[in-house]
This record gives sequence, structure tokens and C-alpha cells, in this order.
Amino acid sequence: MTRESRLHIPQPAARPGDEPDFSYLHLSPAGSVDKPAVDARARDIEYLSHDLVRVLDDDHSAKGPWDPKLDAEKLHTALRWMLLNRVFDERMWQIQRQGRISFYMPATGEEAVSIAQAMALRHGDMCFPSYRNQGLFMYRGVSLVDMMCQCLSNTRDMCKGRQLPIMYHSKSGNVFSISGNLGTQYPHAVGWAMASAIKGEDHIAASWVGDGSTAEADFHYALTFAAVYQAPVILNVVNNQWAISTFQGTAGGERRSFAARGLGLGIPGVRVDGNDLLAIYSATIWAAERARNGHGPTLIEHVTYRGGPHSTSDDPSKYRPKNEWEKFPLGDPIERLKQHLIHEGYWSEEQHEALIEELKAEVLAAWKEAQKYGTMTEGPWLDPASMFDDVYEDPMGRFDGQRRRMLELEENGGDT
Amino acid sequence: MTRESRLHIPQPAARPGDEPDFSYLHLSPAGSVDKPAVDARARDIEYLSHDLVRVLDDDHSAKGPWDPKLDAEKLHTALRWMLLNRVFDERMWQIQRQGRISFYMPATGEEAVSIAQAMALRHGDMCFPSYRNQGLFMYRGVSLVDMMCQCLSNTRDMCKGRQLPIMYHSKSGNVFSISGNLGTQYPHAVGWAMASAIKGEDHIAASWVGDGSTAEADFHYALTFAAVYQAPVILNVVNNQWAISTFQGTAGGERRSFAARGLGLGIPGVRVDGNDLLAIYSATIWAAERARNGHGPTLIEHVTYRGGPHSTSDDPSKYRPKNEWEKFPLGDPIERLKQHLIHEGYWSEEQHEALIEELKAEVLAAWKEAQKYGTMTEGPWLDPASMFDDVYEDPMGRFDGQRRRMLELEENGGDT
Amino acid sequence: MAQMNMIEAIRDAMDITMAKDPNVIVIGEDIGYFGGVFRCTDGLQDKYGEHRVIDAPIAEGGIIGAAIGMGVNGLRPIVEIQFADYIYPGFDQIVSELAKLRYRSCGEFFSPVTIRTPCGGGIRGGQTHSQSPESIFTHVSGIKTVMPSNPYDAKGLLISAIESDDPVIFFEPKRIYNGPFDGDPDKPSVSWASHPKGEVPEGHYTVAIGEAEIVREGSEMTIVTYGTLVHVAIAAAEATGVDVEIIDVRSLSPLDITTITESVKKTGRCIVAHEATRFGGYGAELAATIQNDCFYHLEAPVSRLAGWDTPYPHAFEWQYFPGKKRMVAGIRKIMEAAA
Amino acid sequence: MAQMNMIEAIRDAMDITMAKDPNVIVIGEDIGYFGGVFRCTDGLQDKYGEHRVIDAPIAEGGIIGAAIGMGVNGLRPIVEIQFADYIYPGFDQIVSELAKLRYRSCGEFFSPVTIRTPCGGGIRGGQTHSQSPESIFTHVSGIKTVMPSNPYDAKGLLISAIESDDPVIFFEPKRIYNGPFDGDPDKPSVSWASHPKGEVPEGHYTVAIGEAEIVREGSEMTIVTYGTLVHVAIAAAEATGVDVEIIDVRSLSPLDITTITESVKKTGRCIVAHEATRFGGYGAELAATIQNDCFYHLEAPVSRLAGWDTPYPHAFEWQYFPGKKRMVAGIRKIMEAAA
Ligand SMILES: Cc1ncc(C[n+]2csc(CCOP(=O)(O)OP(=O)(O)O)c2C)c(N)n1
Ligand SMILES: Cc1ncc(C[n+]2csc(CCOP(=O)(O)OP(=O)(O)O)c2C)c(N)n1
Ligand SMILES: [Mg+2]
Ligand SMILES: [Mg+2]
Repeated sequence: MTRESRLHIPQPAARPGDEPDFSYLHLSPAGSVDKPAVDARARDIEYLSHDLVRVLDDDHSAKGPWDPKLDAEKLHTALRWMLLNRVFDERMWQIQRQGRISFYMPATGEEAVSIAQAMALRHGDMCFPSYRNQGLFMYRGVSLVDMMCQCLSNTRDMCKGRQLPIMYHSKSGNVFSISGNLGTQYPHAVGWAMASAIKGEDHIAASWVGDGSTAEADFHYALTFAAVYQAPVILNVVNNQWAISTFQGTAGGERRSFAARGLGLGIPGVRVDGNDLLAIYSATIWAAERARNGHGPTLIEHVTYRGGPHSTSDDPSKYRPKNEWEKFPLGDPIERLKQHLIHEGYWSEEQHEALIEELKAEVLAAWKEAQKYGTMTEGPWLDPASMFDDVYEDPMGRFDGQRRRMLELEENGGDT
Repeated sequence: MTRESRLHIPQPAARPGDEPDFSYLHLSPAGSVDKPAVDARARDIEYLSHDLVRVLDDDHSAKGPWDPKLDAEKLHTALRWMLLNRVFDERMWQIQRQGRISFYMPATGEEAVSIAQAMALRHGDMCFPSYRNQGLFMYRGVSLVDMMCQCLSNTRDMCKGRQLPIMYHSKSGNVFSISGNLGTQYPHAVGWAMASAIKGEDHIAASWVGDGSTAEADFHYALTFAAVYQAPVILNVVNNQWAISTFQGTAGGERRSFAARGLGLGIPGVRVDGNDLLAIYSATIWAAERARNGHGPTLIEHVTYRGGPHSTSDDPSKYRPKNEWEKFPLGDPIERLKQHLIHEGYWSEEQHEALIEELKAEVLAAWKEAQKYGTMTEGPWLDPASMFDDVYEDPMGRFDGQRRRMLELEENGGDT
Repeated sequence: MAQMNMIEAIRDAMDITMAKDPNVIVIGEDIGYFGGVFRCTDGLQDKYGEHRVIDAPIAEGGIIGAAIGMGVNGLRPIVEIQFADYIYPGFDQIVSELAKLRYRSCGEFFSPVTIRTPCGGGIRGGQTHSQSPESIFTHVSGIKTVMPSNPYDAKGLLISAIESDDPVIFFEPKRIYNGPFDGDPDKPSVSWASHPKGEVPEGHYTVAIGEAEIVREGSEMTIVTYGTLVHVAIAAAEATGVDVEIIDVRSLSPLDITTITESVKKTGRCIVAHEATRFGGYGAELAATIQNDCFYHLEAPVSRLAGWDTPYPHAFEWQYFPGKKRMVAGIRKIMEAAA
Repeated sequence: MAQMNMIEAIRDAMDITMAKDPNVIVIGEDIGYFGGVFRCTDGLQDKYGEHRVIDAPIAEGGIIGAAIGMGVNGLRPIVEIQFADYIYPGFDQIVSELAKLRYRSCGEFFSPVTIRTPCGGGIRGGQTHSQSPESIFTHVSGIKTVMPSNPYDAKGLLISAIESDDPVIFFEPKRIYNGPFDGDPDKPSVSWASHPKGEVPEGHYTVAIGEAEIVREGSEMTIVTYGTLVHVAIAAAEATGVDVEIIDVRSLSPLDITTITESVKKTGRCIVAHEATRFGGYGAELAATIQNDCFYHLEAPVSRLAGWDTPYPHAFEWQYFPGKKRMVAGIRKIMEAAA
């Protein structure tokens, strides 16, 4: 080309070899952001989409109007589940690395989002998760064994071998089936919430997408429908700074926060410290109350960091500094809650270590049990003919022949 | 259902039989809205998305910082083209009613948008219109005869009989081909603008969609890409209050203006009196300058009213008060500019009447000529085999046989 | 029995299911207060209220996505997509979500959405208001695809679709909304009033999804078709004097292949016909299966008659439309080939 | 000559066209700094800069829509869609815009976009990373659809696609990115290094879109296939000892029907095979046309071999995949049927 390009190309603050640089992140001091009434008008609370709602301070105390004042039991619960999420992910990562499952995606560094929100929502509220919300499934009663069996595609797999690992679902837990297609769950959540309102029920819905996924059409559809019908829904954007190899600026995060995305439709946005369990919990209670009282949808942006690789297929050292997570100014959500518990006198390093060991043992025991239902290399096996089930409620006639043919081939096959 | 629905259903202020009610429209006095520098930061100029940029006052004078101070010649030009647009639409409407074309869509009441913006943009800037932007084609040099021939699908039809009436295109005029699918042109405009930036050129792009179409995915895609790459593009939303039978609230206009839709991505929005040619002209010049100077995209909402039916297939008396247009507080763009010209001493009622007669004659003459190239009922006819052209640059082999077969049938056919 | 056109039959199906089941709702563009651009939902909002007959933003993907979520929450949504040509923005939600939900969750979640959409040309709609994209949907595992050719079937099939827990794409050939059409645009238009299939029982009845119908018995040749072309086939058969058996497929997926192959085995000759473009069209699936299953009975190749492989042109609808002329010529050709 | 795998060949095609024509640009998710999740664009951003190898937001419809606009403004965009399973959000822009632009504007506007996307299963991707949606695109007038089966063709066809002013959907069967695969997952994987089609000329050359290739000559039967299944067919043919002629379709639309029908007329027997689900798949189009054009030469019906009509299951890839076993059984069956 003869002339120089003038296109603006967003640039992350640091690439491999560079010093991590999070100066682009606007941070508010813990406790400094006002908490409005749940019936506040969207336009009066725009500051919430710009400032950062934080409760846990650097000195480990809980501060300000958003402090949910959780009792020791609740705090213990939260810590336990976050830790379980972490320990589970670590084990599953290892297991994948040993070639015993085909794929895995950890939530490392983002555990507070799922756990705080699972705790803040009511059981009748319906969750439409993304693939990094395993914590929701755990908290809502899906056993570790069941989750592992899903990842193993074994005889106890809730997905009957049909889905990639981590694509859980739980009808009894009111957690929707995870899709491989980014963002598709967002309009489902809004539709579900609309139906709840139509039926005059007061269950609400919640959904989660990543920063990168906000560029998809379904994000826009969901916001539009939520705004038009004032659907009782909480729409979460988990801004973990990365979408595989592209930083959040590539999704449009350079100039405004993701929390601001709904402002143009009158949807209030809350930008929350995504590594601060108390802040998330509190923001979620607030948004849920808004929704339940007929004040419509809320968009919550969780500012966090994807501590691990995108998935077992990814190598982040190719596109970001190795030590970025260490330098992330909002720290590690587990460490921060642990220190808060210690600060409050509810917890100690020893107890913490003991809990980790306990959870590791729990996960290990689950893994041992899960394998009994089959692994990738050892039986028992699912019936492959089950692939013809559940495509329809009433199976198609043509499936009979195909099923028969498949089983014949399994038994006799060609001669090679 | 046992319980009462709590879903919020947006309601227009008036339905057939009701008194029109535009109290929902936030209006600013002419001249009252500040005009910022073109390099202002989006967040410092949010007021522009809420207030209404107006120049033409009720007393017919031009007021305030947005007054483009057009000379008499420019004002005459603007009036002439708006009138031509109106007269053309009226004639084509009649022609359709007589069954001589299959379909038509008028821009009645919205003429200022196309004409003001066509005048404010440079010829090298590329326009991606919606179906109500016939004024752009006219102003950019497409002859009335050519437009009529398109509507007639006759031998001179620029679309060779392939498209519905009004689906014009003009390569030489730099106006893109109109699509039947709402909103698809929006990302095209952004991509075109990105290419212009990549090539280091300073042409910009502009596109138009209706209020209703903002709910489509392409609206979101376009805004996202425009924001991420700071594309030199003007994105217009023509808020004519209606999308066929649904009022602008059904598209999410109840709580915030359409101009605000890009704020969450850092795209400044300008809400402009869409029936005020001077205000639109001025806002467009401002946005174009921003774009050309590397300050990225601008979203302009034109607050106007769809004076006529959606199309010749529509009957608005079924869903809105018959006299709504009369009561629209921003009046008629042609009447307003005319009164301004008179007020400035550049024009008179007599001249106006004479101009209308002149334009009617021009349109009638064009219609007479257009019919020479064929009508729906009388030849000459296009070659139907041309339907196989331009599907590909290199036609597919299988088209040969199909073309032959079609021509055979045309000639000999079955025996019935 | 009442006489209904297809619009009335479709409306009646919705009315009956809505009256019966409070969970049935309708959502779409202009379908509420206004009653739909083709009037299919006229009066329903008056009767069932704005909370069950919902005017939606212009966002096909959003409508379908939201409907899926509603279905998961116990409602039974009927979606209207204003023209089949505008279903594509919702394609991902249909293919990746609606179709796959039951499978991927092993039946724990499903969403009984019915998507109604007018298709086909012949109303001077140009290429963006005339498409027949049905074959694309028949290739997608997890959805059912249906296209009625008359008011009786329209009502019965639509009730089946709405009541089915499987998602159904319900194509409405808009050229025959108001009356059967034999492909001759110069003839005065006929109404359903004088047609036996315009006689529609009041109240609830179903036509099973997955059953084809023999609409004309014959021994010399089988025409397998659906939608508008059923009427074209009847007229063409009559014009030729050939003893043609005509099968209205009705349900494209699941396909009632038995009725079809039995007929072709009997007649030994077959034309497959539809309005959609030929290449990769649904006729390919029919022809491929028929030649396989009836090979030893065929006296001539299975022939396909379809829209040309170009977008539907505004000016040349009747040169494009696979009408009576072409069908007659097609029938003659096969009879000669087989002779 | 260099030895390349398909990834390298595809990258080389982009590299060569980018070096030659400054208007060629690449846009897609993770394709810039990172070089793509399958590494197809690795190194291109280093070489051509961020303004020509552009990391995009995750918005397939936006990427395709913007690429169309870029194409209208003189660029020649190559779009990467990370997985074919994720092309659906861009479906409307492909079908309604990219495919129709030239037609509706009578050639005044067009956009020479090439959309590259990896397809097919066999990499444990589950149903959302294994789809083969090619047939859907072949039904759409105005786009071309291509799927290479080896590095040589991949490079030559991709250069043709990029240089063509017509839009092309370029499917990359990801199971054979690194080596040919005959359908037996238990065998050690082979690389392209030892395969003749892994020999790829350096520099510019093209393989014409619209030409099939006879990859194995034979007299007793024809297998018509493309993508991964070409290699399965070769292995199966060898295993049976039947003298099979194998045709790699390569270009699905336009289709080189002559090469195919000549072969089938010669052999009198035909299997059509692909990995995509069978119902409404591309094999239907092939079978329907072949039986029509070769009817009087056929000794057995044209048989189809394809993925089952269910979503691709994670655990049962090899029961799902139409592999060597099935192909062998299929060949035997046809030989018996025809005997
Ligand atoms: C429609 C679609 N496009 C592309 C992909 C491939 N993909 C999977 S995850 C991912 C990145 C998502 O990033 P983000 O939304 O930020 O979520 P995160 O992984 O950071 O949690 C991409 C591009 C996909 N799964 N679906
Ligand atoms: C994708 C798509 N969906 C639906 C339609 C049908 N349709 C044509 S115009 C229209 C209303 C558009 O309203 P708006 O965007 O406000 O534009 P206006 O007509 O008011 O100028 C609708 C629903 C379409 N053309 N394309
Ligand atoms: Mg992310
Ligand atoms: Mg409008």
C-alpha cells in the first residue's frame, strides 16, 4: 500500500517478555463506592458502571456500604467452595495432561464469581452458565463424581458421551446445559426470566459470558430483550482480561467498561471487583432484589483475571507475560478471602492447609470412584447406540436403520 | 395462568382513536445545545445523546452553535431536493396504487435526513443506505428515470428485474446496493471505513438504519467493530417512531435514546432534530470531521416521524392515530426549511408553489420516459435468461443447461 | 366444518392450542397489536392479551433465543418469523441451541418451540421475500421440518407442532395462503372456499408429523412434492392425461419414506418437485433415497424439477417458478424416456 | 518442491497472495499475534503487520459483515472462522449479503471474500467442534464451496479462492491437517511428509475451482467423495481388492459433474461418501445427479455413506465416523447387489 494505515489496532499493555502493566485498570478504593436503593433509576447510578465496587481492602478488612456482613459460617462456606473449585480444576488439569480426559477448562483465579453468585441467588433462580462456571454446578449440588464422569464420557456421564468435558448441566440444580457456542445462553436466560414474569413467579435468571463473548450477537439480543421487557435477569460479564489470545480491548474494552454496555438501553451496570467475594455477593443480592421487585435487568461486570491457560489446548506464554497474574492488582480471590477470615479471627493458616488437604482427598476419592464407571481407555463402556437417543423425543424412523447398521458394524464390521 | 403476568410490555402513547401524544419526546430549545470540538472525548459529550440538537426555531430563524450558516444557494438546493424526494414518492405511490409497479416505500417526513447528509458528505465518502434513503441516490446523481426504471423492473432497470422496487444501487454515486434484510449494511459500512483507514485514504463511510432495526445483530456488530478499530464511519439511526406496527419502545427506546446506544463502547451519540435540515447537516459535518481526523465513529439519531405508511403493503390506521403526523412536535422538514428560507428573505410562497409544479412536471416527464423502457404489462422486456447472469463472475456450468431449458420452455413450453 | 383459507386455519390452530394450554404463547414481529403482516395472528392479542401474544423487537436471533429460554421455563412458544428469508439471523440459535438442547443434556432440558414462517415466491417479493430454505433445515439433526399445502393440513400439522416437545420449523407457502394455485398466474385466482381441503373441522384435531399423503392415485408415475407445487402437480397431471400418483410429503423431516417408495415401486417412474433452488435442495435427498430404495423398479431415472439455481427474480417469477408448463414437459419427458 | 502439511500449505497460500497483492488481508479470531488456534496464520502478522493480519472481536457475523465492506472497498479479505461449527452466527451475512451482492447490483458491487474454516471430526471435539456443514452452503446461489483433501490441493485451491472475485467458503478438514488419515484411529498417525500430495511447489500455482480429480483409477466401481474420506476410500478400496475408481470432488460447487458421470458410466457402480450427516447432505445432491445422468449404466443404486443423522458424539467418534470398516462393507454390498 502506498499510504500508511490509519486503522486503530487495540494493543494490550504487555506481551511476552514485557513487564505486566495493569495501569489501564481503573480501581476504586474498597468501600468508596455508594450503594444506591434497588429502585434507583439507571441514569442516576451510572457511576456504578465506571467505579469499582470493592469490599475487601488491602488490610483484609471489609469496608463500606456494599459489605454484606456475612457471618463466619457463610464465609467459611464461600472459602471452602472456592477452594474446592480450585483443587478440582488442578486435579482435572493433571488428569488431562496424563491423557485421561480429552480436554479441560479451569476457572483458576475466577472462582469468586461462581461461588459468590451461587450463594447470593435462590435455588429457584435459574443459572445459564458459561464453561468457566463449574463452581455453580458444584455449589448447586452436582457431585464431583458426576462432574468427573462427564469429563470422562463414561457410563455415568450425565451427557452420555455426547459432549466435550466441562459441558455439564443440572436440571435439579437449576443450572442450564453449557453450550460450545459462545454467548448463546444469554438470550435463553432473558427468555427464561420473561417466562417467569409471564407466569407471575418471582424466580429470576442469571447468565454469564466472558469479555470476549460480548461481541457476539446474542449479547446484544439479550440486552435488548431484557431492556424492552424489563426481564428479571442478572447478566454477568466475567472480564478476565483475555479471550484466548486477545485482550479485552479487542472486544471493545479500551474506552468504556463492559458494565457500561447496557447504559444505552437503560440497563444499569455494576462494575465489581471480581476477586472480592463479598463485593460480588453483595452486588448480586442487590441486582437480584432489583429484578425480583420489578426493576428489571442488571449487568454486572466482574473485573478478574484468567489465571490459567484458556484450556488444555492453549499456551498463554505465546501471547502474554508469564507472570501477569502475579501482578494483577486485584490479587487472588481465594487468598483474599482467606486473609479476611484470618483478619476476622475466623481462620488460620493451619486450618487453611488442613482444608486444602481435606479437599484434595475429597477430589481424589471422587476421581477414584469416577473411574469405576469407565475411562477413555478402560470399560465399562456406554452403549454407542445411545447416540441415537434424545436427538428427538420421538426418534425418527430413519434412526432405526442407522442404529442397526452401526451395531452390525460394531460386531462384524469390515474385515480389517 | 394462575398468577398475573408481571412482564413489562412497552406501550405506545396512542393507538387508533386516541389523541396523539408526544409528551414522551424530550425536546431541547433550538440553539440550546453546546457544540463541542471534534476531538472531544466521548464521555465528556454524553449530553449530546440526550439533548436534541436543533437549529431551526419555531420563529423560523436559525439559532445557536450548530447553525451551519448555509448560504441561500445551499438552502435552495436543500429545499429543492427534499421537495423532489417528496414529489417523487407521491407519484410513485400513485403509480403503485394504479398497479403499475408492485411495491413502493416512501420517505415522507424524513426527507431531511438523506438530503442534509448527502450534502454534508463528500462524493468520495461511501453511503450504505436503508430503503428509505432514496434521497441519497437522487442527490448523488441517479436520474429519476433510472430510479423509476428500477421500480418498473424494465429493460433499463439497473437491477435487471431482479430486485423489488426501491432496491437501488449506484457505484458511480458511491451509494451501496440496498438489501431487503434489515441492518446488514451497517457492518459493511464499518468494514468499508476500516479498509479506507487501512489504505490510508480519508474517505469515510456512512450508514442508515431505522429505530426498529437497531435490535438486529448487525447493529451490535457494527458498533463493536467501529469502536474497536475506531473506524471512520457515521452510523445513523433514523428514529421515525415506528417500525411497521411497533413503536420505538419495542426496539428499546423507552428508557434511553437511540443516540445513547454506543456510549457503552465509547462511541459518542448525537441526538438531532431529524426534521431540521440545518441541524442534521451540521451534526454530519461535525461527525465527518471527527472521523476524518482519526477520532473514530459517531452515532447520530435522527428524531423524525414516518409520515406515510411503512410501504404500499401497509395500513397504519390499524395501529396508530390517523393524525399523529400532524401532531408531531418537530413538524414537517420541508415546511420548516421553506419557512426558514422565507424568513431569511430568500423565498416566497409563490416561488415554492412554482417549484413544486416544476418538480411535478420533471417527475411526470421522467415517468413518461421510464415507461418507454417497458412496464409490468407492456414491453420492451428484459431477457429472462439474464437471471442467470451475475450470480457469479464466472457462471457455473450447470447454469448453461438451466438457461437453455428455461428458454426452451419460454418458446415451446408445455401445451397448456 | 368451516371453510377456511390457510391463514385462518393457521390462526385457528394457534387459537385452539392457546385456549387449551395457558403455556402456549406467540412472539414475533408485528404479530401482536397489528395481527401480523399476513394477518395470521389477527385477533389473538385481543383474545389472549399482550403477555401471551407478544410484539418483539426486530431481532430474529433474539426472538428465537428468548423463545428457547421460555420453553425451558415451561412455556410453549410459537415464533413467527416474518419471512423465511429473514430466518438466517436466527440460524445459530436454531442449529446450535434449539436443535441440540435435548441431545446434549440427555433430555434434561428441551424447548418445545415452533417456528412458523412464510416461504416461497409468486407474490412479487423479489429475492428477499420469496425464498424456500427448507432443505437447509432438514439437514440439521434435532429439528423437524414441515410444510403444509392446504388449510386442513396446515391446522392439523400446526397443532401437532405446537403440542410436540420437539422443535418444529413450520413453513407456510404464502402463495397459497388465500387459495390453491396451479402455477398459472394468468388464471383468475381461486379461493379455498371451493376446495375440499378448505373444509376444516372446528376444534382440535391433528395431522401427524411424519406422514405423507397420496393426494392423487395413479399407476404410471409418481410425483413427490410439497407446498405450492402439490397444486401445480395436480394441474399438470390432469393436463397430460398421464395416470400420475401425487404424494404430498408434508413432513420433510421426519420423512415418510415408505409411502413414497411404495408408490414409486408401483409406478416405476418418479419426479421430485419443489420451488426451492435445485442444487442441494430437498429434492436431492428425496431423489437419492428413492433411487436407492426403488432401483430395481425404476424405468427411468428419478427426475428433479425445481427453482433454477439463481436468486428468485422479481420480474421473472413465472419463468423462475417451476410451474405447470415445466411440470407437463417433465412428465412427458419421463414417459418418453421410460417408453 | 517442499514437503508441507495442510496447515503449512494453507499458510503458504496466504503468504504468497499477501506478498503479491497488498489488498489481501486476513481477519479472524486469534489469528493475528497468536497465529490462529490451528496455527494457520502463524508468522503472518510478523511479516505483514497488524493492519493486514487483524485480530477480531468474537463476532462471526461482524467479521464477515466487515469483510464484505472491506471487499467492496477494494481489499481482498480472507476470513478465518475458528471452527465451522461457529460459522452460523455469520450465516445471514453469507447467504443474504455475500452471496447476493453481485446479483442484486448486477455486478456493480461484489466482494471477493474467502472464508476459511476447519471442519469435520475425529479430534475429540464433541458435537460443537466436529461439524461438516458444507451441504448447507452448496444450496446457496452466489457462493462457491470447496474442500481440499491434501496439502497440494489446499494451497492451489486457496490461492484460486483468494484470487477469485467470487466469494468462496473454504472448508479445511482438520483431521488431516497434519497427515492423511485412513479412518483407523488405532494406527500410528502418518504425516504428509511421506505422501505425494504433501509435496507442494514453492511459489504461486493454482488448482482450479470446479475440477474434480480422479485420485485412483478403477473399473469396477466409483467412489465419489472429498475431504478426509478420500483417504478412507483409498484404504477401503485397497482392503477389498475391488478395482475402485476414486474421485476427489474438491470443489463442491461448482461441481465437476462430467468427471464423475464419465467414471460412473464406465464402472456402473457408485458410492457417494462424506463425513457430514446423511439426511439432506451433499451426498444427496451427488447421488441424485449421478442416478439421473448415469441411469442406464448403473448396475446398482447409487449408495450413500455418511455420518449418522445425529450430532457428532464426543465418546463415539469412531462409531460415528464413516470409516474404513463401513466403507469396506459398503463396497462389498454394492458389488454383491450388482452381481
Ligand atoms: C460462536 C463461537 N465462536 C468462537 C468460539 C471459540 N472460542 C471458544 S472460547 C473463546 C474465547 C472466549 O473468551 P471470553 O468470552 O473472554 O471467555 P473466557 O474464555 O475468557 O472465559 C473462543 C474464541 C466459540 N466457542 N464459539
Ligand atoms: C432481517 C429482517 N427482518 C424483518 C424484516 C421485515 N421488515 C421490513 S421493514 C421492517 C420494519 C423496520 O423498521 P425500522 O427499522 O424502524 O425502519 P423504518 O421502516 O421505520 O424506516 C420489518 C420488520 C426484514 N426486512 N428483514
Ligand atoms: Mg475472557
Ligand atoms: Mg422506524
